[in-house]
Amino acid sequence: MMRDPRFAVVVFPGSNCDRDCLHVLRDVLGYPAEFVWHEEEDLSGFDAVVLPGGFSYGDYLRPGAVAATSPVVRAVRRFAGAGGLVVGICNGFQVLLEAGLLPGALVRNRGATFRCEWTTLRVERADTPFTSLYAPGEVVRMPIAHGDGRYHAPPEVLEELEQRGQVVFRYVDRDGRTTPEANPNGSLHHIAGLANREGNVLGLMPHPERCSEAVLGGQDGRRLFESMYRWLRDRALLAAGRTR
Amino acid sequence: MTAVTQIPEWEAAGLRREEYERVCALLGRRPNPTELRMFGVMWSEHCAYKHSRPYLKRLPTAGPGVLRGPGENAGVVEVAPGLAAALKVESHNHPSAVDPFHGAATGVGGILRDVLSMGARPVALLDSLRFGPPEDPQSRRLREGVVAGISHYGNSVGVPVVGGEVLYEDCYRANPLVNVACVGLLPSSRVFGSAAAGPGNSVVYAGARTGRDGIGGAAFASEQLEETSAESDRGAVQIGDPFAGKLLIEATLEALQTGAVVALQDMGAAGITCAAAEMSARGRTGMVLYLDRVPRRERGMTPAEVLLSESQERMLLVVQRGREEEVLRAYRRWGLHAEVVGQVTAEPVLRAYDGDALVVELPPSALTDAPTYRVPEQEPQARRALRDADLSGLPKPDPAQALLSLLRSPSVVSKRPIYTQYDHMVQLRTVVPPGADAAVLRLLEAPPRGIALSVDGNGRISYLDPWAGGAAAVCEATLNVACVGARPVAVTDGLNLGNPERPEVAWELAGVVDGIADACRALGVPVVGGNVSLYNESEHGAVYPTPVVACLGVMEDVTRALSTGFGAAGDVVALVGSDRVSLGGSEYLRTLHGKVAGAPVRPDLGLHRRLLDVLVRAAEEGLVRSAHDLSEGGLAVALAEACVAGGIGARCTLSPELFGIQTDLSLFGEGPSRVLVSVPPERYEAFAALCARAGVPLRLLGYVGGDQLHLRLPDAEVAVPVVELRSAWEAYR
Amino acid sequence: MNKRVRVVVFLKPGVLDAQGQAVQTGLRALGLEASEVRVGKAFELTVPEERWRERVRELCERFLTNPLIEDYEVYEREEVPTP
Amino acid sequence: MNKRVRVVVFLKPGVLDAQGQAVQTGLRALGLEASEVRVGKAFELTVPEERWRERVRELCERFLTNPLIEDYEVYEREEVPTP
Ligand SMILES: Nc1ncnc2c1ncn2[C@@H]1O[C@H](COP(=O)(O)OP(=O)(O)O)[C@@H](O)[C@H]1O
Ligand SMILES: [Mg+2]
Repeated sequence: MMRDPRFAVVVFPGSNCDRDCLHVLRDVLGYPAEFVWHEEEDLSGFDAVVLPGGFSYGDYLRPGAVAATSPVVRAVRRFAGAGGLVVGICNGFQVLLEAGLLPGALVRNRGATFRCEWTTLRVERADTPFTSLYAPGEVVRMPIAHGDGRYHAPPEVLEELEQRGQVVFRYVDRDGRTTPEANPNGSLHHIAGLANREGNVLGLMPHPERCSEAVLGGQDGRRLFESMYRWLRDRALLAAGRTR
Repeated sequence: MTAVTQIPEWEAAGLRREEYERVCALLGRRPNPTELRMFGVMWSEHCAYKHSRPYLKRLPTAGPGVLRGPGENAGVVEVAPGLAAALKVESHNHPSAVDPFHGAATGVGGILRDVLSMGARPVALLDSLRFGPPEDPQSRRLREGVVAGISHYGNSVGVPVVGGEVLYEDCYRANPLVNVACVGLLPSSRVFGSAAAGPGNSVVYAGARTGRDGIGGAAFASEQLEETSAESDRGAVQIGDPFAGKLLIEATLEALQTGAVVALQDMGAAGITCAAAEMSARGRTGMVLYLDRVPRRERGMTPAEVLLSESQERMLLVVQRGREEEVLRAYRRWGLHAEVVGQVTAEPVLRAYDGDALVVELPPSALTDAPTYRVPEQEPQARRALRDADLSGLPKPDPAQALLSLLRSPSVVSKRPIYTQYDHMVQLRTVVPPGADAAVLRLLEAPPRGIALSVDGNGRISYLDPWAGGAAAVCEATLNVACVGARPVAVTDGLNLGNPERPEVAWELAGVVDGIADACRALGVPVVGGNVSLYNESEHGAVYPTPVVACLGVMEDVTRALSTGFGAAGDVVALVGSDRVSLGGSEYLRTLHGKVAGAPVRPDLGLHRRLLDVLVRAAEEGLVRSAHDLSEGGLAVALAEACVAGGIGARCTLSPELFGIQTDLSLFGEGPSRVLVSVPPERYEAFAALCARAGVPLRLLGYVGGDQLHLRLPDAEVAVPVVELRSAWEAYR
Repeated sequence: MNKRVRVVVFLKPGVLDAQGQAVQTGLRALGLEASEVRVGKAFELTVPEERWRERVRELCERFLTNPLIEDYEVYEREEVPTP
Repeated sequence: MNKRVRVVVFLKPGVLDAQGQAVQTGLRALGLEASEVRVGKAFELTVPEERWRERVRELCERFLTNPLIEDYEVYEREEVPTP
């Protein structure tokens, strides 16, 4: 018998979107999902890991810097290396960068203040495990809430990212154009979300869990989790078919 | 050479001579220096409400859903079967004046812990702010620091800031006001308290370590003035650690789950002293504390320093004997310090040991029962003259230009640049975000139910007529909540005034409290807690008496929340509620004529109650599409805001029969209990019938549509494109 | 001529240094040896050379630091020609 | 013996220094003259004296700074006896 894909939601002591992510996965979507404490070193039994938003260990040095040294992130590194799905949202994205699981850095927003507001994004890649339920080039709405979300990388890294198609979400206006006003934090190349080369690790600043229910003003984030679920199921089905 | 005069010890501790004598009489001996310092802080205005307590007795505090009224760390009211909300407001004015960033941040931390002390998980914050005009760079700097501080703490702990207000007046230049309200949720059956019960139970210290923070900020520091002058400066600023604050929330909620916690309180002003004294006084017990078990951050702290430190992010708990380990484990799991530091005793005496030495031995009630004072109240002559000022014959500016100036005025402009600095979405409850009349949060525990929150106050009105200002704050907060469709169920108030020893301030205090009390009584909305901040004065004088009221409302179905902006072309635009307006204390008078004068309208509380009812019913029955209360700037500004929020124009006529011919008054006059609504034409009849049954006046103004706000007045016509209104209203400075 | 200066600001001894604590914890987690970690701020800026010490003091005391809780030190960097 | 060192960190020249810009704006608003303002971080910490330069370099590159976006400088403060 095939079991449902299981999601781990990592809890750092300063995570504050951990409960929100669990709510969406478990209560809204009905997926098996559990918290995993930051001291945990074992992620076996899980098929996907969510690194939620918040301020992992206070983030007084650089966001995500201390978290990148934690036991659970060591486990996440192994998990990702073995092909597991990992999504880092907001602070989770910062952690992935600090941990070297994704290239580049997130620095203070242009304007130097925290910004919490809705943004519009263009889905650049609809062929990843995280975005298969979006249409390529689709413009979606998702909220951001961060002080350090300006994506920065050296020119050669940026070029490589673009060439390999690792940019998954970009800040755009309603019409899908990359205008300066549509870029809420000054991210280079308007980058809002990014995958690793293998495509199984995604980091994004916007919060899909905040837009997974109509009553909260939009549901465009929901398909991200649904895409992951579907991808994991399909993979499991294939594997089951092969072994039969 | 003049002789060096010795400061008497009681004065150094911050007490008056009579107070010192009273302490000696209560104890039957002289207090030792440590004890004296404890009295100095506990009997300060901040801790003891010496000048305000007699007035606060006038507030109505009971109501059907009230589970805890004032007297605990926060009020608690039922919001759904089995689910309760704790709410409280707190000021951090002086700390914010000294260090806007840390002052405001620690204000947030403090109010979160008050709500946590009831056993509630904090789910929302609101900030009510007052500064000098933004043209003044110092004032702007204060504002930026305060907003950054609130943002720093609130965002990090993951409690959304869902609303607030910012107003500007010269009187707040040197003395900004920073009031923060917090709401938390908890099961009705599991409301915690702070009464230390059960002799033999353990006293547990939990949270961050103790340093010399906050010591010397108060007058008692002068005891050792020579060695510690640098230290005493330092004591004026406390630094918050939101990460530790977050850990404290999670660990405390986890500790409460064990069932081993008997009582708890945060260590705020006067630190361990206040927590230990209040908890034992409430429990009619005593406590013994072993100070060397208190986790410390600094070496060489004296017993008095440990007892009086105001280090942030600390709680004191009473835990069942034998179950300490369960509680300590919860805190340690979250990386916090937790130690058993003493026991509850049957004998009502607070004893503190430093090693083997007994350094404090006091009845807790002596510390908590400070004397109260009544200062003769006296309205200043000049104030009456100001209120009676003749406002006829003012020059009449062009109405369109006046409207644009008002939209640009700092108190009216969009506060978006402020509230986007706050995470207002975390916890996934925010259904109506900041920007509307009130925020709406869904109750995930009781869908589709929700709560609505707003905080309001108008210092100008309170200055001219304290009673009207107190009542108006209640009216505005309740009306904002009703404008989104929620029924107001409780308020918490913050009173910010000058030096209460002056008869003029005593008069203001009496007036604002009476105004709040009368309004709450008439509306049937209890006051479940509050905060008083006095001595808000600088060399430039006192601030306007500034009562702020945070209101909590309940709505059956969050999907029925009304919007602020006009929704659809063809909808009927109408004004519902009172017809009484005045230019007294108005934004128009201030912005266009540079005056703070005249008599504000005193609310008709009966009408206000009926109006609240009409709005809630209309929302529940889906009769109106939008509602927006009239506040600063009156009808014209409310119309403009509804156009901008909806991105659509409107065409209205202010007929002379209904609005008179004095157009500045009808456009910009202010008065309580007035709401602008838009109603789908096919529902208008039903809505009108509802208003008529309730005896609430309804005035048809015109229709939604077009891309400009078009107003036909008896003597003029005004037409301003919505884009122009928007760019004025977004001119944040 | 203009003056380029650097200002280094630390919290006064005894004032809660949450950042320092956090960094210390992080270093420990990595097995790196360091103690008594303090975290402060640094600024670099250019001021007119005339009375530059005084100018920098004013900048520090009115804006860059809160003298109640912070100490600062000023370092000369170099002289830069006014453009 | 131990070594007390100070580390000063600034963003690399090509990385937008949003805080530096904000401070510059703030200073201007107060009528204070300063230009090319940059905002960075400072650390003070104690390490064992033996191979201290190497140790500090490791601290900086593995943890205190992000070498992708930040440059740092190390200053000796003083020697402190091991307790
Ligand atoms: N300091 C603040 N923090 C958060 N939200 C704010 C603040 N100031 C104003 N707001 C929000 O902006 C909107 C307009 O505020 P205000 O003009 O005071 O409304 P009203 O006059 O209806 O009370 C409200 O939604 C309010 O919550
Ligand atoms: Mg309103």
